[in-house]
Amino acid sequence: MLYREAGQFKTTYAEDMAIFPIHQDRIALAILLGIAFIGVPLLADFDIWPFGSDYLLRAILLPFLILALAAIGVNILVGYCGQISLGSGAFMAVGAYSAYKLGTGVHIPLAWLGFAISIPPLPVLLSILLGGLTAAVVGILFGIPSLRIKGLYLAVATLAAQFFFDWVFLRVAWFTNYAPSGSVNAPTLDFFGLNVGTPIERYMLCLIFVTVFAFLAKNLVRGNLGRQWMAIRDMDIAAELIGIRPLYAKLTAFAVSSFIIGVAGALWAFVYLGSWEPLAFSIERSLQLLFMVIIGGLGSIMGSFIGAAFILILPIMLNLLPTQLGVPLSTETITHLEFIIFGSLICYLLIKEPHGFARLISIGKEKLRLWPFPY
Amino acid sequence: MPKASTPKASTATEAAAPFLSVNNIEVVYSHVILVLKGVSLDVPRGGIVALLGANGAGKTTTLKAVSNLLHAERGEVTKGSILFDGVEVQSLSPSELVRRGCIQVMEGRRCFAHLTVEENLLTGAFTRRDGKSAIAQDLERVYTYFPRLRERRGSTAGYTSGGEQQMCTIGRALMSRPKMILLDEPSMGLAPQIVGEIFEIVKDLNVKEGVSFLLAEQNTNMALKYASHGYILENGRVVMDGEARALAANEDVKEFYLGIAGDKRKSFRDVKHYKRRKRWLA
Amino acid sequence: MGQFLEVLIGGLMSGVLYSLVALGFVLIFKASGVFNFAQGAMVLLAGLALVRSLDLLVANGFPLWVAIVLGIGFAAVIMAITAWLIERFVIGPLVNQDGLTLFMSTIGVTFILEGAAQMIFGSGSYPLRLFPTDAWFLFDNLFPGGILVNKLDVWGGFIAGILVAGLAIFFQQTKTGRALRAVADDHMAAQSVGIPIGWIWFVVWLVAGLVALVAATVWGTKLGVQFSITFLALKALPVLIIGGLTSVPGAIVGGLIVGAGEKIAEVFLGSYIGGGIEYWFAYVLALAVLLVRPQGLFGERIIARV
Amino acid sequence: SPAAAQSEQFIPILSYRTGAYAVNGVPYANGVADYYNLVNERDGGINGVKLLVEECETGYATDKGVECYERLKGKGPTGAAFFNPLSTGITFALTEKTTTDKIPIITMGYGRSDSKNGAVFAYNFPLLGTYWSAADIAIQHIAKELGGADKLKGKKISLLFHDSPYGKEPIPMLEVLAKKHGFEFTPIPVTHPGVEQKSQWLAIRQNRPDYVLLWGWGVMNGTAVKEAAAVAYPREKMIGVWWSGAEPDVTPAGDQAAGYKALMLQHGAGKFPVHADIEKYVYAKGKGLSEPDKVGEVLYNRGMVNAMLGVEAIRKAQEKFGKKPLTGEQVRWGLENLNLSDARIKELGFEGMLKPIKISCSDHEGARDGRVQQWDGKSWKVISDWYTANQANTEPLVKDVSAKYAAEKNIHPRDCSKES
Amino acid sequence: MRMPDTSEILLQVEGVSLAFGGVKALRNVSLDIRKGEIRAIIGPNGAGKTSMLNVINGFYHPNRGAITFKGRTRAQMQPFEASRGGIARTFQNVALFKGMSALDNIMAGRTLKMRRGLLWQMLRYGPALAEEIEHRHRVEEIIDFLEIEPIRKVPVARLPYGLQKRVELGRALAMEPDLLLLDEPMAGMNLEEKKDMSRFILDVNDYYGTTIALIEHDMAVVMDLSHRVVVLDHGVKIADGTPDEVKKNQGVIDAYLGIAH
Ligand SMILES: Nc1ncnc2c1ncn2[C@@H]1O[C@H](COP(=O)(O)OP(=O)(O)OP(=O)(O)O)[C@@H](O)[C@H]1O
Ligand SMILES: Nc1ncnc2c1ncn2[C@@H]1O[C@H](COP(=O)(O)OP(=O)(O)OP(=O)(O)O)[C@@H](O)[C@H]1O
Ligand SMILES: [Mg+2]
Ligand SMILES: [Mg+2]
Repeated sequence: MLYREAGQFKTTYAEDMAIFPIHQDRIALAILLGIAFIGVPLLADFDIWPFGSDYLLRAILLPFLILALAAIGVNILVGYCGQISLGSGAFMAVGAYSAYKLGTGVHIPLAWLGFAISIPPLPVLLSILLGGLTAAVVGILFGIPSLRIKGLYLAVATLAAQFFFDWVFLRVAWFTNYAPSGSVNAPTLDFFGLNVGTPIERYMLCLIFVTVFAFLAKNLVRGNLGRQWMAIRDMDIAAELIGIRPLYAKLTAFAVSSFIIGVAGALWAFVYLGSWEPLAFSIERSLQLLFMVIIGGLGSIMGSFIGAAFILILPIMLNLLPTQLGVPLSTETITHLEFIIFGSLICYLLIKEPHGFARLISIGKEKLRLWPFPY
Repeated sequence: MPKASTPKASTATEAAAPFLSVNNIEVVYSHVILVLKGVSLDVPRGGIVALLGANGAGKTTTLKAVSNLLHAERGEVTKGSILFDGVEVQSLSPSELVRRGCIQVMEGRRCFAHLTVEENLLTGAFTRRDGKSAIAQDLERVYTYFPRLRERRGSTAGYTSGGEQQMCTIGRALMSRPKMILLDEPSMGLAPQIVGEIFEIVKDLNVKEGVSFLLAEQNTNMALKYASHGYILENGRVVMDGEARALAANEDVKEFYLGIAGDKRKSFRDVKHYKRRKRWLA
Repeated sequence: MGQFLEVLIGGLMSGVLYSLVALGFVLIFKASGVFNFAQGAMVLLAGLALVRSLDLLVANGFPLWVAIVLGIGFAAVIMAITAWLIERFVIGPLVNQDGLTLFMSTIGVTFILEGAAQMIFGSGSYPLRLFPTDAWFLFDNLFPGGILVNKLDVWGGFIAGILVAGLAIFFQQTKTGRALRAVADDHMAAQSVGIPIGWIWFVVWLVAGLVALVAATVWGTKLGVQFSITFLALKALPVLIIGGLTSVPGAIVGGLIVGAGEKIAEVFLGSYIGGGIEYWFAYVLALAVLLVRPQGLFGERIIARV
Repeated sequence: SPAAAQSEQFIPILSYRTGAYAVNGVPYANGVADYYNLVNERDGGINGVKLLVEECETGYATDKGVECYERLKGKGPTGAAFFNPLSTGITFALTEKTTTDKIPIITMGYGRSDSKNGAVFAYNFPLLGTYWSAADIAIQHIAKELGGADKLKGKKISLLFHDSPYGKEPIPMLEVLAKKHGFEFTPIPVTHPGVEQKSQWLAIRQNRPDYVLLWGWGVMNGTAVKEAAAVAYPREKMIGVWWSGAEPDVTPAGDQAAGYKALMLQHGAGKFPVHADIEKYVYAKGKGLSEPDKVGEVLYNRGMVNAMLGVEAIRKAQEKFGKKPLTGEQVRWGLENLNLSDARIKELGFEGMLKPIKISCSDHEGARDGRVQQWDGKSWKVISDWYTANQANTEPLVKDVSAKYAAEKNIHPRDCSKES
Repeated sequence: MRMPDTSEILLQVEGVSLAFGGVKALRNVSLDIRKGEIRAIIGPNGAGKTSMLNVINGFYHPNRGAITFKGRTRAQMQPFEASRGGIARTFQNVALFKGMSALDNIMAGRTLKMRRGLLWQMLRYGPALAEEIEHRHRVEEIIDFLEIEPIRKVPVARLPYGLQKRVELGRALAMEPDLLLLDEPMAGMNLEEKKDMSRFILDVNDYYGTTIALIEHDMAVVMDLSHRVVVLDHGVKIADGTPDEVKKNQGVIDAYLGIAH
């Protein structure tokens, strides 16, 4: 089928402003969602390779979905609002640890006031969402400097959040319920009495989260707030002079972004790792998320998914390939080669298309439209 | 692409090969956006050639193709060739081109924002090897051309006014002692008497030092007054070309580019108010 | 008092060692507007090239000083090749792209360098002993136990001082220095006035590579040359932004501030709140400085004009 | 061929040959892989069941470790026999998964100390010693050097630790011991990866603790030893845990490390009868992974011991389940019933490296003995006799913490008296 | 030429001085803008014209002087006060939001008029969608008016300079301002385009009654369009009056025009 808009007339603005105004895009999305929501569970159910083994679900799809969600959050801040952040790992951690605290019961003895704050263990879903909310509050706090600090200076400054929270969760035993090693275990995943335990259940859970948030995020970025963010990103002075308040725009971006990242952090901890330590949310995680959005395409929700896939899955493929092909290489060599090839692919991709996969796709679509003429 | 429809400038009086010749080039941005659809033009040695045309016609693109700056914008010349002084431009780096005497003044006041005005001017002399005093002399000359720059020589270029930045970019190009200048909208944002001065400088350099010019300009009036030749670009194609005087006399040019109908300039207040309203959606 | 002085001096000195790494960042940023994530990997590569060739030469019976000269020469050549490759295949084709894209490409370079360096030179820990690592104990008549000053730190400070003086003069006083700053402002305009950015970038990456080599000699002596040396980049970042991304002397001043600040905080404050605070403290310090001066102490002002 | 694969026992190796901890990860992984190779080459496998080994690089990162685990757990005809995560972080992350998947994890000399309690942690085997045992042994040695446990009173002992679950594990034990013996205990964290320790050592120089315990990994160890030299803290007063007592930890410091002491996880460096086999069956055939002169280094040997215990567990399990590839659950039984006597150890060629080990349902540690070695500038020398961790000290903590875990996870501890 | 039917003063700048270090951009300049008029500000390069606009809409804060807008006097404007009060502008160096389409750029101009909160926008349902559509209608009118329908979905970075200026005008119009500040709206345009632009400016002025302050170097345009002209030179006001008066002023001819027009 050809990719043509011709003949697709819009008769209302609402239609013109739909998420995917083009028919073919809608079909593609429907197919994708169909595969994700129905195809994968079916395949897994019938043990069809490679879905039969847990590996694909647990070690690839699960982290992919969760990190894609986090990447959407990062993309809102970095891609849409132009505030480069290297503190995403910290916001994931905030989400994870506050969800943990809320899920296991909070007790703050205020001895000098003569009473204590006690919150009983909350249901998992609620604690995950509240974990996101806590992350949003922290995000706003660490977003305040962005009113003054810009660009790379801001990026480095956000590392303050990263290292500070690494330290807090390591040092303040209260957050880990005084576990001797500082490593904590997620509460059992009980959703309205439904225990989410098997890989496929976990997958579905994450898929629902990701889909919902992706749609909400997409709505936001193409609405008024999204335009404000992008205006701040592209030309902050002009934005201010046409009546956009930088304070509001930047802080909402920090809040929304951190909320999503926080939820992703809670999912990462609860659903993927099950048991974790602050190192799970280290600076490497922050960098990884940033890579995802740059490679995927700044300012593109779709790009966040592709970026996540590229950064997360490609190295695994590269790592698997020699064993699959039976090339006799030592693990050491394989890993070093993996680094070299992965790095080269990043460079190659950027040279081909400096704006990442999202742009590559939109150019591809443009080509399709022109097809069979080259221009 | 209809090369035939764009006959080459036929100033056959000049036997020598043109200093710059652009032959039927096609330029594509980002692999999909076709902007120039077969543009050909010549600049004779010591000539001033004007490149005219509406917004988006492709003037800037043509100049960038000549100075080989397109790839930095993800554009490429997919067809045709450009010869500067007999050498294929594509085979030279931008800096080599400057060294050989071909420099572009980019549109949009591209100063080095963090450098002072004087430092900006001095970067223009980067390729020169003829010693400090010669450079100092030229600096002096630029300051004579643009006294306003002398006043602001120590200021950070990013904070100077639009016109000052424009002078700065032009002055910077002059500092390289070029043989051929590709001037992109030199008059933009300059006060009327400075515009006049710029064209005087162009003439001056052309007459005294034999510098050739390819001039992309919206101020058709001025451009055709000073140029020997003109090309009119529309939608990536040369639609008309010829001697400047002949062009200026052409009725269409008069009407569309010079705004002279009959022989009187029309007031901007009396622009026709015909409505081209077409409803897009019901 | 004695302890405070000792911590202060030790901190200042450590800070200068961070500056050695930060300098490499500054160089490349100043000359191309690229935030070079690969600086840490370059330190590793330079260090490995040096130490491995050194070991080989010594094992083959060369006298130590000959081996050192040859080894440094070899490492320099490696850095030159690296600079050439990076310019030719990565940064060159990305001219005129925005900062984040260039930053990402240096991340690609980081992966390549880390993989290649370890594949070629090995991924072990290799001792390097170019400078003394013991300490002086000054003023032991004034303070019990004296004030400890590490000789390696003094060497590092000395070298950093020379580097900074040289580079500062280069940037402010020479034509090439001016051209570099022009390139950082606007790649395309720089090309249009005839600055050969390819060559310029090669030179800059080479100089950054050599600075990395110097850093590797000092840090390699301190830690042994091994992968962990790449983490120094994280210690250099707060230094970098306190001083200002574009300021060579700023790298030193930033180093002094970060070094002194974090060590004093760790020793005198850390013990009350559990310790291990110096990592984030350096960044919080940087954040505080930026809130007052968003472009760092000596960085170029961020131009805002319409 | 598929037919052959049907009769192979699959064993995964999680290793890290790159990244910050490669320096220590490489020799260890070499020891592990070489030993499996030896079993195949020399004995043709375990009772004829060949070992099929695959390595997966974790880079010491938890999520990579989890990925490796998922990738390898189902391989081979019966799935992975057991896992050696070689990282405390990965161990924590895998503990729950392995219980569900019924695959034991062997964490020899590391991991979670409370997992000694097999009643709660059915699938965790912190063989040969946990960090709590290590802490107890270290204090025993200090007491001995001081001339008696009573001399500990009023002494200052600092713990310089890697700021991660690994480094933090011994703290509760040391706090217990400090209270018991009356010494002053100060934990001093070093942020990962530990390239910068000046403030910690300047503080130590001022505070002058009588002993510094070192709980480092990777570059942190060497740097600590060097910084100690720089501030002239006597190396003799430093005692490292067994992960801080290998060659890479001291060689960067050269002479400055002379005098530095470290615990031994029973074994140290050196060559024993088994090494002759390794040379003959593995290296002579060009199948060895290590540089030959590194065979016999501390971490290499530890890798070998680790591999050997796994192999013996499989052998034990084969006694019950038959000479065929076994599932993780079956191997778990073998581990829990592993009993290596002096004679058997001698037979295996590990005489002099190990003491007897006997694992049971309630004791997944199996043995808790250690010695102390000292670096003389060129090599490690054993300087102490055997210590056995005092269970009276460790057991209450084990009970406490594992009970808490059981409650959190809704685990009903097995009744060990009923296990065979 | 039809003069605006009111002489009510919309904006009064009084004795404003502005200096940057040693550079005195404005020296004690006073000027007024009457409701409904087109007021031109001209002067040589670096005279302080742009700075004057910047003072008016609060991007620069004058060292001395006061600004009275809609009857309220302040020592300085704040950008948000200015925009909320109904001052919109275009910029000398096009300051569009490069990564957004022309449509989004103009929609962004309506930020101040949109009310729905984050949660509604997130759902993009009900009132939020209605609001979005309502504003889209207004924006489409502007697009229609400026005749830029074909490019509404093109990222503005790709547009040629002239169209970018038009989009920028559209963005300013979307704010439905009372006072529109135009900084060289016709620079870099050819005659045809200048005519279009003139028509837009006149229409805005006529139909919506928007007051306009215009900086432009094309004297023909300035003289034809504006009701009153103020001339700055080196930060000093050297003339103020009708185009005809200004044209004849010798000081203006010397400092700026060069030749009498
Ligand atoms: N980097 C680019 N990517 C895609 N399209 C581009 C790019 N640069 C220019 N174009 C397109 O190429 C066409 C010609 O642009 P060009 O800048 O050459 O026009 P121009 O004649 O100089 O116009 P102006 O008078 O406005 O400066 C325009 O339609 C523009 O949209
Ligand atoms: N932020 C600033 N910092 C320093 N100097 C400035 C700043 N803004 C303006 N100036 C200076 O003030 C003077 C007036 O600048 P302005 O931009 O107002 O001129 P202009 O009249 O708009 O000129 P043009 O017609 O060239 O645009 C100039 O000399 C300029 O360099
Ligand atoms: Mg142009
Ligand atoms: Mg101006």
